[in-house]
Amino acid sequence: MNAKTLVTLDDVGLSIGGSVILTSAKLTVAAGEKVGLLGPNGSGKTTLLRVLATLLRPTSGTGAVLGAELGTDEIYAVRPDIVLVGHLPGLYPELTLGENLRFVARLTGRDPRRADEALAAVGLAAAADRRARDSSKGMLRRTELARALIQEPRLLLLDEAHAGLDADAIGLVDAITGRVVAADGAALLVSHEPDRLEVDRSLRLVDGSVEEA
Amino acid sequence: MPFWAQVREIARKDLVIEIRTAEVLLMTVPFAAAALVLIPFAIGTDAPLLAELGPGLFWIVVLLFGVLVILRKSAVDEGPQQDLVRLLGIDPAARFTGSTVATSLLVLLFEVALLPILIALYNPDLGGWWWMAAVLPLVAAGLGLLGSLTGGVTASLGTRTSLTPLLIVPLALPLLVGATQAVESLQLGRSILPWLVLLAAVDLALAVSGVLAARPLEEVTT
Amino acid sequence: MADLVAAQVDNAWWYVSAAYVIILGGMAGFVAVLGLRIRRARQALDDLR
Amino acid sequence: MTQPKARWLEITAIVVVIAAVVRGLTVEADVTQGDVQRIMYVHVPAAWLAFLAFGVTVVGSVAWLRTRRRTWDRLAAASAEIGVVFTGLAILAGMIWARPVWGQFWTWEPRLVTTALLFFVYLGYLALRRAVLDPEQRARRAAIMGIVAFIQIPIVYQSVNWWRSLHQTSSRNSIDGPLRLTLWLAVLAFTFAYAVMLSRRLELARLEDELEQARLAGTPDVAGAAITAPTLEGVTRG
Repeated sequence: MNAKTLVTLDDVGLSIGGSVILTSAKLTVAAGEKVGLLGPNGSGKTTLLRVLATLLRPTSGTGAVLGAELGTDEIYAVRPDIVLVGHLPGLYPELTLGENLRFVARLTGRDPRRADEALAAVGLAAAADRRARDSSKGMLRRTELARALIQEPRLLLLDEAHAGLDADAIGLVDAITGRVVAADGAALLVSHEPDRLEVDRSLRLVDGSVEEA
Repeated sequence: MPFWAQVREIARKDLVIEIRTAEVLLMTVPFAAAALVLIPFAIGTDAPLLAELGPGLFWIVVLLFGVLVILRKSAVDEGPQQDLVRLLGIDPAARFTGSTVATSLLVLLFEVALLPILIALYNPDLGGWWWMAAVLPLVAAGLGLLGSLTGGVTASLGTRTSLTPLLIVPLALPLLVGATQAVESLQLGRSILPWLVLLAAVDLALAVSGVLAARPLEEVTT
Repeated sequence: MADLVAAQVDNAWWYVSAAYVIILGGMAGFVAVLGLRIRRARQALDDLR
Repeated sequence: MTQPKARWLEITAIVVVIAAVVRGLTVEADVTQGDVQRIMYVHVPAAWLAFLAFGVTVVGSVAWLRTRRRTWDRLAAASAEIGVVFTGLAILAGMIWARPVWGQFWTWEPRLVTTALLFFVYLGYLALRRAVLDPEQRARRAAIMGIVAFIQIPIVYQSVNWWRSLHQTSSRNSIDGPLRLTLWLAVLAFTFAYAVMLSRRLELARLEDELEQARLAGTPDVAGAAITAPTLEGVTRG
């Protein structure tokens, strides 16, 4: 594997509970790349992101993420370097936005004070003590982007990258993916609005396999 | 991050969430207390009888209603929160231990909250009551461990709330035996030690299986 | 003490046959049900092909 | 249909079981307990085979966690189901024996209580299996539960033992000579019966897996196939 290759999937198939999600996904992402992922509703984009996040084991084929072979115990070591922002917020509703981020910071060995900086950076300095359950969808989304600022991942996976974000926040997505890419990481963005994506190249997920768009 | 620091983070997160929803304190404790009030209506309100049965009833209420503490919402991460915790790279054993510590503390709180109600209503013999300081935590730890194990196995299943009690209750028998016999030996003036050893042995066996099962348990919902 | 009671049981054979019937019948019944389920599964498989 | 090997196994099992039953019913009566003792020749082996079956479930569970091969999960499941059947039968036979000997169907005797609890533990195990649809997930959850349950068994047993004990310590001590031989023959017969059940249950599991796969192969429903581009043309206006 090329040293600068962060993600490879080779003929990865995946079925869950009898339904086939991926048939033979082939994919390579190099360091410094910003890749868009397109595809119709229900085509398995979210599932593909979870495979890349090492959360789902492929049922066939092989793949490696950040040098860790999928389906082996190597994945545990690279997980802290991956940030997945799903379309449901990975936040505890009963905790405040600040507490949620401090939880992440402490567990990944970052300084918890960075939580406040990151919240300020995404324009939520005044909302740090607000419970996640009382926050709007856009605020939750911004908080999750703040999580990427704290963790500084080598692989950033954004599902529905622009969903629920206003014009300011869309600029934020570009800024944060830009930071990841500049630090020799890679970003994968799922979107329904290809023209809003500022990416190096786009992939399309059709019939369980990946094509260049 | 060191193992025990991770454990502390997870346990603290669980407890903060639990304090804010107050599920155990405001719902489960009153429910169990109501059961303690109701039982004499079924078995009679004869004072010596109640004093004799009291301790046994206490433990059976702790076991059966304690299942509700185990099943509380903050006990298992599901969906995006689970993805988050897994991606933070936490040692699965630390996660298991952390949520077990939280559950055990809540079961202990539950026991301590019920104890005065039992004493007031049933007027049991309080000889050697200080031994409770050892018995209550040992039982709480056992139930917490059993809860994390079975709760992990049934995570995100539709039938979780009915399946988990079925898995817990038969396996909780040694805890029930240890707790009730400890109290009884106190009253009969016998040694309580064998029963404490039994409770500790149960806790140890469950802890070992939990730590060994932690990694496969974590992959359960993928 | 239990054994003294047992020695005086006069309808012992009734209990013995009940136990044998239940255990042997239970095992045979289980095997038969398995056979039935196997046959049904085979049939379903043939129908699919 | 049945493979010749399985056929031979079944014939042998039937022969041995018949031999054991005949021997159990005709051997001289026990000195102290009389004819009721004959129930032991089916009750004890049923209980032993239940333990053996649950032991095989643990082996299957551990092996699945190590190799992730479907066969091991099928072995664990099949053996647990048979174990539950044997446990239920052993309890029933034990109760029938207890009625004349102890004067009641149920006593709070350690081995009885432990066996009854085992019955519920493995009912829970089977319920857990039924509750999970995805085979991989089912295998994983069941494997963990199978191991945890088995680790708990000796503790459950020991705790009930401490709690109260009025059972004869071991049935083997009270019988000797021809009676003991009868018991061993019965154990052998039940082991053959277990082997027959296991091979049938495994065959069924294999067929069910095949069936599941055949159904999937019939409809290659890749994700997204259920959704097509929306068209409003077919929609009539009211």
